[in-house]
Amino acid sequence: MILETIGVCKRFGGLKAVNEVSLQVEEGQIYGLIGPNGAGKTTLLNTIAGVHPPEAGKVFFKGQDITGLRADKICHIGMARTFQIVHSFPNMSVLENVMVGSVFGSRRPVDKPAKKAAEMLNFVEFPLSHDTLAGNLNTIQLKRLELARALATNCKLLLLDEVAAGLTPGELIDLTILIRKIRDNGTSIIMVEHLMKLIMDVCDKIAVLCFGEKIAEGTPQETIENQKVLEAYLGTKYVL
Amino acid sequence: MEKAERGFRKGMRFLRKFGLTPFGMAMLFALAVFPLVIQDEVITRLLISALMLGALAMAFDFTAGFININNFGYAAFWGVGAYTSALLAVKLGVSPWLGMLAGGVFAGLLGLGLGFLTLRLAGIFASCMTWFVALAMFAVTANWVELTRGTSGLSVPPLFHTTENIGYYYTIFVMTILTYVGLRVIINSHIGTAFRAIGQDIQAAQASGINVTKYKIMNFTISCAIAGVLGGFYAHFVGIITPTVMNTSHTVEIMVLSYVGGRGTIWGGLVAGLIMIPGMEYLKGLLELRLLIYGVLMIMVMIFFPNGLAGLYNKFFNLLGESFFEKGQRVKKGGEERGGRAEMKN
Amino acid sequence: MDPIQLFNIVLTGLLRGGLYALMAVGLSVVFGVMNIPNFAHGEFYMLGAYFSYFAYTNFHFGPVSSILCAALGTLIIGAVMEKTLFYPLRKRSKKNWIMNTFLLTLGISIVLQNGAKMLWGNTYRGITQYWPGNISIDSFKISNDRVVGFSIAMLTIAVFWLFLNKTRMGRAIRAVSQDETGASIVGVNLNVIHTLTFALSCLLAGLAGAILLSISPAYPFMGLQPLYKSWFVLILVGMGNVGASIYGGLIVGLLETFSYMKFGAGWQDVVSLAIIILILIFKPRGLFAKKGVKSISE
Amino acid sequence: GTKQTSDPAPQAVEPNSIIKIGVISPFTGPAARTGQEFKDSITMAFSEINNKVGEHPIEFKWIDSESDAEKAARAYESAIVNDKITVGFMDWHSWVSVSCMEVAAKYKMPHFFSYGATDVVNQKYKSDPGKYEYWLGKAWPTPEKLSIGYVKAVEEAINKGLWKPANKKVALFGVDNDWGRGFCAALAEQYKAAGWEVVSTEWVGLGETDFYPLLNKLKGLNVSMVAGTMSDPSSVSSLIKQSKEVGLKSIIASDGLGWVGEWYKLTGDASDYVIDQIPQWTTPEAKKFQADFKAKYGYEPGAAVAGMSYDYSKFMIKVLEATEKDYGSITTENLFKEGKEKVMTGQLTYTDGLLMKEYKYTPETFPDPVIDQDHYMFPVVQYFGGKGSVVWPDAYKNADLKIPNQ
Amino acid sequence: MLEISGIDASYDNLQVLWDVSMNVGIGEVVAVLGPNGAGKTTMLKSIMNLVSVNKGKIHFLGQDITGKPIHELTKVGLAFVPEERNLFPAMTVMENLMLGAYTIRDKKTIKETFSRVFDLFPRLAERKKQYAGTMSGGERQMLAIARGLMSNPKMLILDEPSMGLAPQNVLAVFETIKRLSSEKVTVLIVEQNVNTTLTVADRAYVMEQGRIVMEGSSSQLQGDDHIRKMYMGIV
Ligand SMILES: Nc1ncnc2c1ncn2[C@@H]1O[C@H](COP(=O)(O)OP(=O)(O)OP(=O)(O)O)[C@@H](O)[C@H]1O
Ligand SMILES: Nc1ncnc2c1ncn2[C@@H]1O[C@H](COP(=O)(O)OP(=O)(O)OP(=O)(O)O)[C@@H](O)[C@H]1O
Ligand SMILES: CC(C)C[C@H](N)C(=O)O
Ligand SMILES: [Mg+2]
Ligand SMILES: [Mg+2]
Repeated sequence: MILETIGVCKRFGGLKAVNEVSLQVEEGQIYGLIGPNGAGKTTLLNTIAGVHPPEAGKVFFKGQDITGLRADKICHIGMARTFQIVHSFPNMSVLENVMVGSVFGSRRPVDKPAKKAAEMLNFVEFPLSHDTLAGNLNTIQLKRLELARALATNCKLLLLDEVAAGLTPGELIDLTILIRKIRDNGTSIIMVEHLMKLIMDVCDKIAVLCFGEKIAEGTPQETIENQKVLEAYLGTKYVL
Repeated sequence: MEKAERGFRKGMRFLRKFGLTPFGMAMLFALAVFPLVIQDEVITRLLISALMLGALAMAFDFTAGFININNFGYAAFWGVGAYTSALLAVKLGVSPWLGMLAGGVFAGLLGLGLGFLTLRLAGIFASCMTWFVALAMFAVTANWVELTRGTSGLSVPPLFHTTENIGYYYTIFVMTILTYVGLRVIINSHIGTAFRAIGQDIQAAQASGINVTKYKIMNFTISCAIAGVLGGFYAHFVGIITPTVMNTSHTVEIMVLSYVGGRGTIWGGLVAGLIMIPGMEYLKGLLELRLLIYGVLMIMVMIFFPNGLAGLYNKFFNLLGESFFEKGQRVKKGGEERGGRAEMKN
Repeated sequence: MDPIQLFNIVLTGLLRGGLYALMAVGLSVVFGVMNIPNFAHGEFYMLGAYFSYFAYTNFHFGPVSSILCAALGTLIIGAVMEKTLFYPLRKRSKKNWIMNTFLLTLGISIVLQNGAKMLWGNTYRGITQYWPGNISIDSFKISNDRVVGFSIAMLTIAVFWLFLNKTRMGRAIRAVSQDETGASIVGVNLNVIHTLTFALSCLLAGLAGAILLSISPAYPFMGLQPLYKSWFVLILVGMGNVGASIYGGLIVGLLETFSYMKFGAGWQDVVSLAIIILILIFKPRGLFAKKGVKSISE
Repeated sequence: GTKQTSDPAPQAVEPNSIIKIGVISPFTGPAARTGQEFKDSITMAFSEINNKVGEHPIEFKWIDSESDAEKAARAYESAIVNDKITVGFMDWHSWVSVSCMEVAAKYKMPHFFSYGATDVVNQKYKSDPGKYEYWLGKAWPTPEKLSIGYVKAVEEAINKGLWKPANKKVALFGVDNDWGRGFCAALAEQYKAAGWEVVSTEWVGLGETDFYPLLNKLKGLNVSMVAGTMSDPSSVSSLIKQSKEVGLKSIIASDGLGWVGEWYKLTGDASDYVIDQIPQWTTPEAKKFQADFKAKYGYEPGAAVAGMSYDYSKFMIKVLEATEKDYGSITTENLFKEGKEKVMTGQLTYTDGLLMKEYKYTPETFPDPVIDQDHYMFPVVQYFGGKGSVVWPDAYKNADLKIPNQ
Repeated sequence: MLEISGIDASYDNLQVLWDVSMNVGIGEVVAVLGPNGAGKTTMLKSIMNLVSVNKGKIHFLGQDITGKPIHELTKVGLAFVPEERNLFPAMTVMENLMLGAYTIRDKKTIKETFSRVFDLFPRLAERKKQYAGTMSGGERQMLAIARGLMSNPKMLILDEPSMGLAPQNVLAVFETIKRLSSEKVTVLIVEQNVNTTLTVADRAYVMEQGRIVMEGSSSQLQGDDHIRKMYMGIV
């Protein structure tokens, strides 16, 4: 098991954004996390990745208790993430952005960080010149950039928050291939996504969050047939 | 012949590591021989002030231009260095040279504390925190009369017992070079990348494995320690200090230099210092009109050249299709808009 | 401490605080709406004091008209300044807007201070009292000026609050502070709002200076202390929170008077600063920052 | 390599044809109002001799101390190095004197008649008379030599039965710097010696104008007497004005309330009953000066500031003339010699000034001037309607101390 | 109704739009499709003068609106719902909507519009007092559209209204667009969700690399091979 959460809770004021959520992610899995807007998916990722510690519950990474560890420590032990609302270094070039990941991302620095960064950009098929300033990119390009930066940290587990938002179906196919490739290189993935097509295509297992609670879990097929999920999330008339 | 050329290239590349470009070195050389050629105490004193404020502006930029926190209280750390060195000399008879070091250490320690205090803050909140801390430091200095003589000021023994200033000049000259080269070496290393990353997006920096606490505190400590050493120098140079050295107006003076010079360049502050300090002195006869001009100048610079001298310099050399300074030093165009916005909403 | 003295302290603190609040409201609105950290705010306070002084002594206006004169004068100067300085800067570049405007305001402050010095010299221009006489409550005495001044300050803040919350213009100002693009999409003219906001903020500072004329005489460099104090308040309560500025002002006022009594002048600053720093450590966004709202829009 | 020259070669002594007098004073900052009076009265005194001593034109370098020791020292040093002043003159603040003494010693610059009054200046002088001998004579004696008047005046009233104070408690206030601290220390000694209890001493910052907290605290102490001093006109007038607003009942001794001419405009009748130790425009010459000054500059001069600096300017002129006579030329060095050999020793004095009978120094009193009825003396006055009536010493007295209904 | 003729637009030195022309007729629902970075948003922003146009003209209802200040466009009858929503997070739903009607001075008209909008989005009527910043993504999208409608626009411009929304909310948004078109509001919409978009749109333009490469009726495009492959993911 690469990641396990046990009864994680996180509240904002009176709002229970994440309530008693327990997940198990196996090594090599692509694990999907879906749920209505405001269900607490991003918040859950944030508590796992150390942005804010959970109020209750535990998080284990490869059997090690990482509850409440700082984000950079968590990155160093092999967990990287992308953000739903992109975070980049706008005054640095694309290459420099990714180099931040390759230089600082792992405890032992890679010997040729620039080479590694360029490799990663090529791997995610970054469409523009590596000298472009990140501040000039649009959201979609920034998401690619974040992905490359996360991969440059040599992570074992990757948390993706809506990387596919705004893609055309054609682009979605490329992304599907890319995500499979990442997994085949030995990185497990947890992904939050609203595009059911992508989720159905790549995920081995899905959990559904609703009002902070996990209401269903299982293989993609099982999940979308679940009546609760249909009501709470997909809507009865949903077509893929 | 070819070998010599290769050797030369290699040498240049080596020097570049320390931020020394041909242009910069020419400037340094000019500064080094200046007082020998033109032996004028007035000009020498002016250059001492210019170098000292320029060095302060560079160390200020180390925080403001990289991790993007304007240390509004910067002058207070300068003042702390001045008082530490002065008190050691006055009360315990410690040599001024050791005192300056001690001033650096003490100011650095306080900077470390300041780093901790601003950890959770960003943007103008962080700046105000540094400001409030500095105001408190000022108030302590002004009110601890038994120790510091308060606002009445403290007389300090000089570094050199002559009315000539050349000794001070070379002291500050060496300090300025050390400051520049030291800061440049750090900025050119991975540590500099970490600073810039923190300055542009803390969350992303942290998620990419940067220990924000460590680097932020490191940055504050270094920047404040430099201020401390320079403060020690200042105390022994002027021979009298009062709590007003810690005034925000001094921070503003330093900040203006670093902004007029160009944010995030390190060298900009020094160049601005060398131009503006003598310039202001030249206008001294105009009394308040001089400050009026200063203010108007600031307004004009902000409206027409927000990238400062470095921006002009880059424009100029872009036109020539030449670049004497390294790429990393350039004031970047374009992307800053986003940076600006992000800073605003914090 | 006996109750009478306690009462004295509280009242003194509250009266001080009311005027800090008035200054802070202006500062906070300009920062919230235009993202300008205005370090020339104190100079508008100074101008207000001068205008009121000249109206009162040279033109023999009544107290109220003198104060109104100051308000009007600073309003106009503020509007002109926005149009001639901030507007062009906004047009030219939005990069590093906060820091650029910050330095711009420092420049303005230097110009206004030295301009005032050139025009009016270094003499202190004060008046004894607008409304001679005292109010006594038991053994506690307080000058009419302070009481009236406090009331004007509170009234102004209330009117300003109503303006922001209940009128179309006010709503537009708040809208601009939250999302400029959004505001212009619904048809708000940003230029008008910016000028209005800046001018109003200057008016508030000018008003404070005019009200306090009998306590601190007009002088070119008088703006510094009030500037410090209004930044305390602003940072203490959190950004863009007009109502809470009242509490903030009063808190700072009380804090100062109490620490004055306990530790004496001078140390009073150390104590109140230390407390503000402590609060900031535990409440980095200020005491009254609106919860949840801001964090989501980030 | 650093070029290190040994001792600077002695400056070639050329008879300066122009004499540049460097006047240190707060021309900006909280005490700028005082600086203005200095500048105007000095200008007036020297214009009476057409700015010429013998064949030498006089020029002034106005050195702005900004009421800050460090700024003053830097400005002074720059005046010496850049502007090559011949001699230093004046200064209003003790703390400025302390720092400028150092500069004068460094550049061997004779400096005449500084107002920096308190004991720190004397102590510094005495700590190394050889080094600080360039600081030639204070224009104002240390406070303890005069301030006894404040004690004497009230003691006299008590003895005469004019005043039956509820207690013999006094609270002191002072600006928090060498002047305020020095003055309060002297006063505390003297009140204690007269059997008073000093219950509290409050320090205020230079330039402060809101005194409600201070006054409420003083009011809470229930003392019969409040005494103290400040250095800037706006502070002191605000304090007095507000003392009436909060209803402080104690008798107030406020040293320096009347330093600048227009103080009454700022305090109004809040200054009634306040006592102050300060020279008065008594002689016809003094009154004439007062009127001339007002006509020329458009504002009311203060006796202690404009009046006395006029006297000292005349004294300075005398020194310049004597130097030329004694040494043939007016140079920095000769001025120093003249000061050390003639002024310090009491051989050269200035008599029949506007305010004092004689300004004189002796080796015993140096750096202070001689204080007594025939030389230098300040009366204690009590204000009513902006006019002071002298209540001490007996020699000048024209009224008894009046006590408000307490 | 809206006519764009041959516009070029750029950011700094980077040209994004090249000679783009299109028109939208009264009462039509027109979609703009295209891959990421094609310049769709840029085109909408040039209509709204959020990006300035280097060349070409834009006419709305026969009036030249090229370079007209944004706040005046609302008065002419254009409403824009941007990709970023640009709501006022620290204001209530009610206040957001009031601001939507900023250009309307007549109290009665405002009242009528309110009831119409609440009819359309009953969810908003329930949440009048909630701060916009605390609403979920789907609710915010509704609010953004509702705010656009508050000015009684003749034409509504939507940029990726379904992005980041849960499937059920996506459906709700498209349902809304259908209802609007049945109420004769002209709609110009940029979307990635090509399948669904083409079911509500009358016509569509396809934009690639800053140029219009194709246009046609929805049914035409649904049958086109290129579209099916690139945008609908049907192989
Ligand atoms: N920093 C915060 N402060 C207060 N409330 C928050 C904060 N972050 C999230 N919330 C609230 O917590 C809840 C869960 O938010 P979260 O962002 O985790 O949802 P989500 O499942 O990622 O939704 P979406 O699919 O729209 O991204 C929401 O109601 C949100 O308003
Ligand atoms: N503010 C900006 N500064 C510089 N370049 C920009 C800016 N905004 C967009 N661009 C560039 O303009 C091009 C078109 O962007 P635009 O946002 O119009 O595309 P889009 O078709 O809306 O894409 P998406 O589907 O991702 O929303 C992109 O290559 C983008 O990098
Ligand atoms: C009375 C004044 C001449 C005293 C002066 N302010 C000083 O500090 O000594
Ligand atoms: Mg989310
Ligand atoms: Mg777009």
